[in-house]
Amino acid sequence: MKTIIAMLVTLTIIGVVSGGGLAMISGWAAPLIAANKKAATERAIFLVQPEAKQYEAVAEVPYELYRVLDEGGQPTGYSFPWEGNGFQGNIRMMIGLTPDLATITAIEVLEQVETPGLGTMILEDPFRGQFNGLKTEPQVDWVKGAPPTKENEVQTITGATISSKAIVDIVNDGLARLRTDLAQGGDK
Amino acid sequence: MSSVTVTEAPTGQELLLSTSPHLHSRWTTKQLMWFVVLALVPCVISSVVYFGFYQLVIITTAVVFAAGTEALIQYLTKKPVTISDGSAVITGLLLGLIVPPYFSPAFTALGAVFAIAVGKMVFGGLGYNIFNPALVGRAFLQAAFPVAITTWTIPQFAVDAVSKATPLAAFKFDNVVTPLTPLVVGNVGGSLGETSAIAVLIGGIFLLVTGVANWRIPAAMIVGMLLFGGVLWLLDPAAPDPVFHIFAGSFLFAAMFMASDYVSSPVTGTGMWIYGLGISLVTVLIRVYGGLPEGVMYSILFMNAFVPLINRYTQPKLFGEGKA
Amino acid sequence: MIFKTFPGGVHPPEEKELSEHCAFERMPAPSIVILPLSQHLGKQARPLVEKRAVVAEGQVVAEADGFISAPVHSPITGTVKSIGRESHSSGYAREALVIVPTEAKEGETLPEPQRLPALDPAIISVADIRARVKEAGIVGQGGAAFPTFVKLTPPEGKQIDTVILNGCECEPYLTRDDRFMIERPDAIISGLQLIMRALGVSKGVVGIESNKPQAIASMESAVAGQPDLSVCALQTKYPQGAEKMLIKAVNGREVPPGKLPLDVGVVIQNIGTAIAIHDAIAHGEPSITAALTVTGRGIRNPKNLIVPVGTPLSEVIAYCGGLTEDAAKVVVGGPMMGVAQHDLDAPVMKATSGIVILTQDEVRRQEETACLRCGKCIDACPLHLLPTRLARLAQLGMIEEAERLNITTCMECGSCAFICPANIPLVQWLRLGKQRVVHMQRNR
Amino acid sequence: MELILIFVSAALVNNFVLAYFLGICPFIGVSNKLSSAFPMGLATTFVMVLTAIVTWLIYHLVLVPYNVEYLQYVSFILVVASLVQFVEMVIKKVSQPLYRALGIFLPLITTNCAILGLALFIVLKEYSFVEGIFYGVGAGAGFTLAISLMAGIREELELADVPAAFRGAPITLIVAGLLALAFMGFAGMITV
Amino acid sequence: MSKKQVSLFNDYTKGVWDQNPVFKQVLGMCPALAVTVSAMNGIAMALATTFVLVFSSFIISLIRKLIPSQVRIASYIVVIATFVTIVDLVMRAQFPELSKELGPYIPLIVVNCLILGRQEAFSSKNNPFRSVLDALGMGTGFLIALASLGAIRELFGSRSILGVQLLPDAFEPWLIMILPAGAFLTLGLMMGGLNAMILRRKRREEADILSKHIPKTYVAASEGQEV
Ligand SMILES: Cc1cc2nc3c(=O)[nH]c(=O)nc-3n(C[C@H](O)[C@H](O)[C@H](O)COP(=O)(O)O)c2cc1C
Ligand SMILES: Cc1cc2nc3c(=O)[nH]c(=O)nc-3n(C[C@H](O)[C@H](O)[C@H](O)COP(=O)(O)O)c2cc1C
Ligand SMILES: Cc1cc2nc3c(=O)[nH]c(=O)nc-3n(C[C@H](O)[C@H](O)[C@H](O)COP(=O)(O)O)c2cc1C
Ligand SMILES: Cc1cc2nc3c(=O)[nH]c(=O)nc-3n(C[C@H](O)[C@H](O)[C@H](O)CO)c2cc1C
Ligand code: SF4
Ligand code: SF4
Ligand code: SF4
Ligand code: SF4
Ligand code: FES
Repeated sequence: MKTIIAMLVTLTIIGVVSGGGLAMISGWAAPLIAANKKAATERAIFLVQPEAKQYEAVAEVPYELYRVLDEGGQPTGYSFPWEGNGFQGNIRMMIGLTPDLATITAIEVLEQVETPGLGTMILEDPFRGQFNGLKTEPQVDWVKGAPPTKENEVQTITGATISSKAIVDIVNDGLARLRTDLAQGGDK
Repeated sequence: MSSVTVTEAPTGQELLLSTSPHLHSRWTTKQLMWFVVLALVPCVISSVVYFGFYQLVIITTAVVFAAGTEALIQYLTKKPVTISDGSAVITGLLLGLIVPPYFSPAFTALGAVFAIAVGKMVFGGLGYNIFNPALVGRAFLQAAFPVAITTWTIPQFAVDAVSKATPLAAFKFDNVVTPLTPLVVGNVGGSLGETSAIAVLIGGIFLLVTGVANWRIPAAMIVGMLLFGGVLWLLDPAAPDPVFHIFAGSFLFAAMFMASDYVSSPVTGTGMWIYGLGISLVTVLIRVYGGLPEGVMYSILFMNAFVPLINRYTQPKLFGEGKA
Repeated sequence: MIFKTFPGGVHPPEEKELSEHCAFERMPAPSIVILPLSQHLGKQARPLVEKRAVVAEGQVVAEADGFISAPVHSPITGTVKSIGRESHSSGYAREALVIVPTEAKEGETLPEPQRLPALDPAIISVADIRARVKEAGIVGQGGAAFPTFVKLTPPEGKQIDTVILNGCECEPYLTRDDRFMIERPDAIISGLQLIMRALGVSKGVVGIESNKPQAIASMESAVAGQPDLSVCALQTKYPQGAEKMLIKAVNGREVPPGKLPLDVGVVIQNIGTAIAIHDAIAHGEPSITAALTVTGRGIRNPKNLIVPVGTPLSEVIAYCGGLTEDAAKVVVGGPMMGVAQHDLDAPVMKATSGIVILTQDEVRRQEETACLRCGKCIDACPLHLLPTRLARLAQLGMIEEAERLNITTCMECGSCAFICPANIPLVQWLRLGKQRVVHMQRNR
Repeated sequence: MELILIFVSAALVNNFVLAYFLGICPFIGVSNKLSSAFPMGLATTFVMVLTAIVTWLIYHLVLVPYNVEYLQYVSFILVVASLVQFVEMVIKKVSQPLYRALGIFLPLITTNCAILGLALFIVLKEYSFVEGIFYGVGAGAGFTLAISLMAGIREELELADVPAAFRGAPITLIVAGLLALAFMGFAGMITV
Repeated sequence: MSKKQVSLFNDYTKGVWDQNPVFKQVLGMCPALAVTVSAMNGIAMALATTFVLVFSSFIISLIRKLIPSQVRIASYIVVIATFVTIVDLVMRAQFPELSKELGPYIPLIVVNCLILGRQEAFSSKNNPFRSVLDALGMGTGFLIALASLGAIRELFGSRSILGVQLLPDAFEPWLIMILPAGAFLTLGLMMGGLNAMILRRKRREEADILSKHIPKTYVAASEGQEV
């Protein structure tokens, strides 16, 4: 019995000290971590909307969606994080759209676990740049092994066809969702 | 341990002493290996016919570096140099035949060095490796240079535009099933040695008829492909038919020359069936559902890992223990 | 025609044509006789004569010592020159009597050759058969030289229903049993019936490989009209003559590891053994001659011979015209299981079935490589062992694992080593492993 | 269907040992004999499922509501450790043979990063309770497969002529590398 | 140096090589393999681990006599987990990029066999000063292993070390080096290579000893030469 009490007491003391210490450090770190996260999101929002100066969250949809505004507070489009399956795992990206959703301003991949040097080429400009000004009607299409011929087409990366297609699929998937939700919400 | 003592016989002749049996079959390691090399000649020829003489540079590089690595390691570790047994030549030759046309000779050389050094010699050399060395080399190259090794050149006499990609890639990414005739003749994109089913079959049947390769593994693979490929084809309208599976890609080539490698395949008859069926199953799954168009190489390597377990659990029943 | 057989085994070149057409010849008495006291499996015989004693042909010179043992008879009339260790075809020197023929000196008479009283095979009793087989010193002619009367005296309670005569002669080159079946079918049938009587069995089968059509025809006409006897033609495959394999082929039974044919109701005897039994009973002949094939490309005149037991190999070889220039290896027994000789003074023994002389070309050793794991040895092993693994375990001294994988079951038939492309001396390793397992078991 | 995909993904495509480098120490340390590797795999699977269950509950019922996510590591590891100790005691009481087969491995497993890794991944991937369990079973099955294959291979290699310098850990790592190469065939098959 | 100094010195140095956690004790393999895609990641991971190791060793050594042995492991784990959480929070607050790269492997320091192993084997039996030395030594050894492994993988996988390009553009990077398979293979080959060197040196030393202590003629005879 005595040992059990000793055990409990020791563990409790260690636990309390540890918990207390952590609470203190967490108190210091939590705002910084939150700030880091916020900064990252903001950076991404503006990365896909080079013209924008401010942003506001859209509350009508049950997921993250940001309306971006110019200096005068006029809406210039949407920044829109969306995710889906890539080659190895989840890909999370930020999609920039014009207000009518018909054109992509730019895209940015936020999180991915594709093969370094291969699937990760989706992060780089030869591929990513194709989305600047890309038309989204009726949907984004991809071609393999040849330059695109239409305004809504991108060319896949050789050796990373699957990752490239994944990006296109995520964009289309997000767009479809957005179109129905915004049409209902009557955001314009 | 081989106690060959020589003593004087009363007739004045020297008599040889050794234990029974005193007769030996005609097969030797060397002979088996060089028969395999011979069986690969049709594939070498088909690669030159379809992709041009330059391919000989790749094949020669692979052979020279494979044999050279083996000799060098044996020399450095002060072991007898045994490249004349031909096994390293086969490894090199096979590696050369399973890379794409116009593949970089430098990469080929690197793959051959890796195949022999890491695929074979660290395990103790001939007979001890767990994984098929040529495929270890190929898998290394695929992981190191994934773009280069999936860049296919069209055969010299390609007639249709479809054959830009390999038949399997065309199927995977564009849903195009290549007709049987070009697959059999070999007039399609693909690795050097694998495109022509005719060339593969000439060499393969030669190996089976002479008994060099055990018939069970190719048989099991083909049966397995008809079975699993067939089932998927019936269940899933998107899957190609099993005959396409058999003739497309490196399936036949691997069945005849690579899955049948003695060292990395099971030693028991039942084990060989399990092994062959397993290869087919994994191949179909990768081809139909995986990210890669071709899965034969990975299937064989994957099943290689099972070989010790297969051997252990398919040990033949001792004579007299089956039935009374 | 589909012949019966067993799974596994190998097909060595048969090479029977060298001697299969040669009828038996009787070789004249040799200049010296070396008579090992151990010509059989079991305890060696105890000598009954002293040095310088004069012995008669057919006289018992050493008596059986214990149950599994056999007496030895002098094959010639002569003088005991010495008793001591002499060459032996096993390769180790063994206790032997050396007898030289003696000329009758003035006033002396040499003893007459001795024979046992002839008995009528048709009416002889079971007890008399066993007694005579024991007295005549008959041992199995199938290679193992197991004292035959032991096999004819099964333990109480064993149910035996079949006697199989082993006419397979699956060893390449040898043609002794083949010639016996062609020349003396009636003696064989008589011997078979005597064995059946001794064991109280009503079914007799003669198993013959398909590569001896003449022997099959000859034996078939000998059994014609006798419903309890039959001939079973078998596929030509080594080691069809191994008793477990033969039983499997003939009546589908499998002798479990560590058990005897007896345990599945079968007794197997060699063709030569049947003849010896017939001769001992019908003609009162003790076991003083050996029938053997002298063959191979290394001997000038291949022959099938009847030779006095104890004749040195060198004299037999000389009688057959001597060795050729390129003779390289002298094997006593067949080339698959026989023993290579270094000393041609070693004598012919009761169960010696052949002397095979191989040439340079035939015995050139191929280079040994590491095991390729081709599995050919596993396919070949008639007992379904894993020769490659057992050999490697023996090599690395992993004796307990080898025991677990039944190394002691191996009968050393050599099929595995014959087929192995890596030229690994598998049988040698297996023997070593078996010895070490037995040693370990003894120490337990 | 989704659940089966989670299972296959954790077992083959993103094998814990071969793709995520979790549980390497037991993978190398306990893989020399199949007779211990396989039970080790089973025991790990068992603990993984338990872990999936309790850590999910702790995270969603305690840590999140009280806003003390920073206590994740401390609480997860402590709870898993005590749970395993408890299970060990129960097994010892209930079945001696089972204890001998699995019990001796349990304490080893607690201090194994695959377990904590599993708990963290379940949080990171925002799995539901049932998904978390399937993930745990899949990860355990993948671990069992990898360690059993490795054990089979290592027993075979005992008969091989592996150069002295490569015996033990080096050849094991190289085999693991080649296994990882072989498992790459499953890449892209299922992504969850 | 006095005897005491020698043993203190040894407390530190043994972990660097003779008992190198990765190469010799095969501990802490998971982070060693997982994060070493570049030298920088390896170094960061090793530093984080060393931090946790040193502080936990210190604390545990301090309170070693107060802990009942039944709750020993549990207490160690809590202490270790506390420091890991601190590292994690600090990194997420101050170095968000690095924290993202090392991903879930920072929390896994909690269960790193190396850390727990040192508490059991050393800190629970020795005074705080020696425990810290031991921890520093092991940390250094871990750093050497992770940095060299990371450097090799980075060199062949990305042509550079610590971000500085060393190989020419003509050199096609070997993607495999930054894949899981490459981690296993590189470490396996490194360990094999090190073993080969050690074996070679040992053999040479043995030969030296033989030639020094055994009369020449004897050596010659044993080598089968005529004397
Ligand atoms: C080691 C390795 C990693 C790979 N990683 C990716 C990847 O991250 N993304 C991708 O789309 N394809 C990847 N692939 C290749 C794909 O599986 C597939 O072969 C490719 O997408 C086909 O594209 P292509 O037809 O343009 O060559 C990888 C292949 C290998 C061997
Ligand atoms: C491609 C091929 C397929 C074969 N298929 C079979 C078969 O399905 N069944 C069979 O018994 N023999 C088959 N054989 C015959 C074998 O070569 C051989 O006769 C048989 O394995 C004999 O082995 P066993 O004596 O161990 O039974 C096949 C041969 C080849 C070349
Ligand atoms: C591999 C092997 C092959 C054998 N081949 C024959 C054979 O061809 N003929 C034969 O009579 N006995 C052969 N034997 C011996 C038989 O197994 C058996 O012992 C013998 O037939 C019994 O008869 P016996 O006591 O009259 O000698 C062989 C034994 C072995 C181990
Ligand atoms: C029928 C047969 C097939 C072979 N296939 C291969 C092969 O696919 N890859 C390879 O590296 N070596 C192959 N070899 C050669 C040899 O077995 C191989 O190098 C060993 O695995 C080396 O230990 C083959 C040999 C034979 C007899
Ligand atoms: S050695 Fe050959 S011929 Fe002689 S009995 Fe044995 S198997 Fe028959
Ligand atoms: S089984 Fe009989 S017939 Fe066949 S090879 Fe053997 S001895 Fe000859
Ligand atoms: S010698 Fe032994 S192991 Fe070899 S085949 Fe004959 S019985 Fe089998
Ligand atoms: S036959 Fe020879 S090479 Fe083939 S598995 Fe058997 S021992 Fe190995
Ligand atoms: S660090 Fe030891 S199991 Fe992962």
